[in-house]
Amino acid sequence: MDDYLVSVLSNIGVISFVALSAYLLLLTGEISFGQQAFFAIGAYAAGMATAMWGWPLALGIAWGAAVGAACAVSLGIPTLRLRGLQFSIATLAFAEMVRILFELFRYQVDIDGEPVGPNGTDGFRSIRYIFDHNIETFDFMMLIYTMLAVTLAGFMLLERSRLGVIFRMIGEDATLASLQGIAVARYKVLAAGIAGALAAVGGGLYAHLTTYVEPRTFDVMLGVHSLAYGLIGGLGTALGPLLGVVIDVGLLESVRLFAGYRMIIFGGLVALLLIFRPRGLLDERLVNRIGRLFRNAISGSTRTGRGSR
Amino acid sequence: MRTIVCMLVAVAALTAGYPQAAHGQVRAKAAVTCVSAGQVLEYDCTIRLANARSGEPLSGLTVSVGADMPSMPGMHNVRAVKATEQAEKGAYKVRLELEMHGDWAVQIDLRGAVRDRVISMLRFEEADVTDVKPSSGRRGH
Amino acid sequence: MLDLQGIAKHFGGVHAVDGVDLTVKRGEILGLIGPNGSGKSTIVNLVSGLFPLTSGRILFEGDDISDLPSHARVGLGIARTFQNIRLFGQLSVWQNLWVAQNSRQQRQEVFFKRWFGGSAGVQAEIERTLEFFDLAHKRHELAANLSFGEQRRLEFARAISARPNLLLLDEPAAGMNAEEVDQLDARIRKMRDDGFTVLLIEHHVELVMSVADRIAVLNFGRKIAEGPPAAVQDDAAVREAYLGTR
Amino acid sequence: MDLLDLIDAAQSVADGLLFGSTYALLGIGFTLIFGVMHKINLSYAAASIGAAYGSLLLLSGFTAAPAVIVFMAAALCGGVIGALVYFIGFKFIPVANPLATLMSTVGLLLLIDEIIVHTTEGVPLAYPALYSDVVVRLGQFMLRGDLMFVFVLGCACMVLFLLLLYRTRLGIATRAVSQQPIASQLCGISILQVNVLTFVVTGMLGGIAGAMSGAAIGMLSPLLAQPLTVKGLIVTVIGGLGSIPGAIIAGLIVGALESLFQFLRGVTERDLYIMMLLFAFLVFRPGGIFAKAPGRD
Repeated sequence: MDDYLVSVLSNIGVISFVALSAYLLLLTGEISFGQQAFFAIGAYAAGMATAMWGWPLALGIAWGAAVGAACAVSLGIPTLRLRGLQFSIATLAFAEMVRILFELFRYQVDIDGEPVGPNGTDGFRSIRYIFDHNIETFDFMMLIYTMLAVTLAGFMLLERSRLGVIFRMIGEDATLASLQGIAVARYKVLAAGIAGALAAVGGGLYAHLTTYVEPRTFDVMLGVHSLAYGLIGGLGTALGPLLGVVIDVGLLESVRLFAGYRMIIFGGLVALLLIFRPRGLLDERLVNRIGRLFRNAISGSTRTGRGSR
Repeated sequence: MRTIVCMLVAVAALTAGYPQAAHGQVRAKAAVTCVSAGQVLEYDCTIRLANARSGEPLSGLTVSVGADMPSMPGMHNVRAVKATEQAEKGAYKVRLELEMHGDWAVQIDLRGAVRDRVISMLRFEEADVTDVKPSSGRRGH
Repeated sequence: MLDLQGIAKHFGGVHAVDGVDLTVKRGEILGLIGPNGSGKSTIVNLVSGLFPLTSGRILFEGDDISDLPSHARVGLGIARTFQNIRLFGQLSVWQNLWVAQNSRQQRQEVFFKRWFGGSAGVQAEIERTLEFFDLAHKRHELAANLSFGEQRRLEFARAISARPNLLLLDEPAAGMNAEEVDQLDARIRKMRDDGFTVLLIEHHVELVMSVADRIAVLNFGRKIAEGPPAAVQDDAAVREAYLGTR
Repeated sequence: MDLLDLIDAAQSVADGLLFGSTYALLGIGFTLIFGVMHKINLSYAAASIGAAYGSLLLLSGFTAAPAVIVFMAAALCGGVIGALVYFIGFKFIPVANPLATLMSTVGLLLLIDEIIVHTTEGVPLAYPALYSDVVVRLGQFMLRGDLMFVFVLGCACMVLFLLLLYRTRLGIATRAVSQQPIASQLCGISILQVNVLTFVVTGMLGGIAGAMSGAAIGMLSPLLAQPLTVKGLIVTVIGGLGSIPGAIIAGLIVGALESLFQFLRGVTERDLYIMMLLFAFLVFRPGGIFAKAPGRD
């Protein structure tokens, strides 16, 4: 496989995690401009674990996810009681705080005669796990996609479960949900925690993919993009944000259809798409309609099956 | 509780099957100098590769050079270009076509006798290219 | 069963509810009527916990629930409907009913059944409710795609699904035609026979007079009359509130 | 801390206060749009910078246009961009979906920013600074002429704007729409007209703010859009969403504090403390400095 294709596909895979993370919060009706903070936390935590402490990759990423989830929960508890817009701005403030803290964060150890570790605005270089362990970029891409597939399967399960229904209820009308006996605050914190862990997994993978991270990688634009993916792709299913990522990173950026004008197209696309499909391309109605087609096909075939008996 | 146990088992299984670090591997370092190639946003870069520990030049490698903007992760992923080896030992030359001025992470992938990736942070401006100095804040007010 | 003791709710200078005592007995249908702005809906909102009381106490089965959050009150068995329909439009009819099923019985289900699809008992109960409200054929439809009448029935069905001890109906007949009101009348009677306790808030006086066991009348946030329908109908204060001073 | 340090600190507070008038103007813009539409227009600061760029474009034919003309051109461009933003990002988007408008304005933010990057190739442009050679000295203490000019201009704009809002028919209509949209429609106020005019007026205000920040910093860069958006949001939140006097005072406070933090702790930590201030306000006092008692619903 072409190196370039591998790198683009790896990017799509990694960004998908942040997009899914923002999507999960969108389901519960919260617009977070701060998911990039957990992406950053995951990247630094996982990078430190493998590059500085010599942990294995899986453990490093799991550790990153745990730290991300813990931070997300502790952010969620004071902020999730805020009303929509205020929550968005609070997450924005938090994410900027995290980014600036990483700009101030210096902690290096000596490995093989070279200082390794986060170094303020210079970032965190030589997270060389995949080179030290001779993992091919293609194999790493497969790892990313395996984890993405697991995550997607989790989302599919979530959509069919009571928890998914509860998230959607809270997203549509939190007051009404609480009048169905749902402890809204608890579920929102749960969603924030899962979303934080997801973004952190993406960050851990990203750090090992590029071998370096620096604080400005995690500025507001990353969070804004990840929100936009869900809105372009649609809020009806977890495939929506993935579609958004593919449209943006895959089509607009990599195919170079519009060369350097990609961001203009992207911005315009977001603005215009929302006029015609406010809940994205794959919205609930479309998903419901497709689901009905499937059901009809299945029930149709069983009916004919019965008839022939 | 059951979920936690399952997760621990999964993590343990994943860690067990992991490759061990191949120590004593050659690590590369690179010195990159770029000059404008006449056209706007086109730059000629010379890369001098050396063994990070012994400092002796690394020649005979397949070198491909890509670039990414750290401020927009995964967004401006410039297609990697093959660098051509020069007469000077350990020196490679490449022409980069970027999309905008600003800070780029030049990503040098080595294949062959040494497999490694070296990142070099450069600020590409209209007139010249400079190393990104440590802790250079990009904002005033 | 439900005991309101001198409850009051002030919004700034507006005394929406101003010291009301009211008791709903187990198994009865209590009708609550009054002119526009008399505080009926505010009482429902206070009982379901949408906003805190200014003063007074709310007792449910003898326990003070004044400070409980609304989801906990649902857990105790207080369910309600809304004057203007509120449904989860992006969820299917079935999903709307499924999560509303939050009774103690469901909490005892095993983990997997509880979170994925529900046990046979739960499914059967949802089917029964769907049949009762004539919604079975719309099971997989998104609630937003239903007609107005169907949405009203779904809202009602959802409130029933919680198997509430006390059901608060906030103007269920609003926007209904005569035929639909008759159906509603029949359903409310059926529910009383099934052992539900109902607090019915209604504008449609005929409906209230027909189904309620007792009626309380509010005006300007205060209770001005209470008693059997016939007695209330003849009450001078009530006539004055509705018709103005003669 | 000895006297010299104290004077330096006071100096930086004064500088910040003067520059804070820019934030105050941005805050007013955010607030007014929030008041009328109940939505945040995230593209506002980018549009302001865009307007400042636009003024350079408009005047590119003339060499050394006088300052007044530059600012008027910026206001003009701001008004035009404001109207465009309304039609693209607000007019046709369902009112019931607050998320959609938020994202559409983010889309516009990206759009405007990227158009600037493309037309200028990301190179910062010099912006005419005014009265930069004037310095008022009071012993050790001095006031920079360009910042004073910015401050005076900012105050003049605010006064004009408040007069417009409280003394003209348009202003009364705007306030009516923000408080009682349906009732004001019944009184014969055209919501479309009021909305468009609100965006034009706030756009002009933004254009001036953009030109002011360009003049105070001495250059324009597309990189300004993002920090200015964040500052505008901070000012709007700290001022209490929807309160115009709150926005003005918060703008000045944020400007002063920012400058003081920078003096005491450096650029990087300055932003950290500002963000912490915003976060603390949101968590402990979400209603802003002039929080009102919660009303009905």
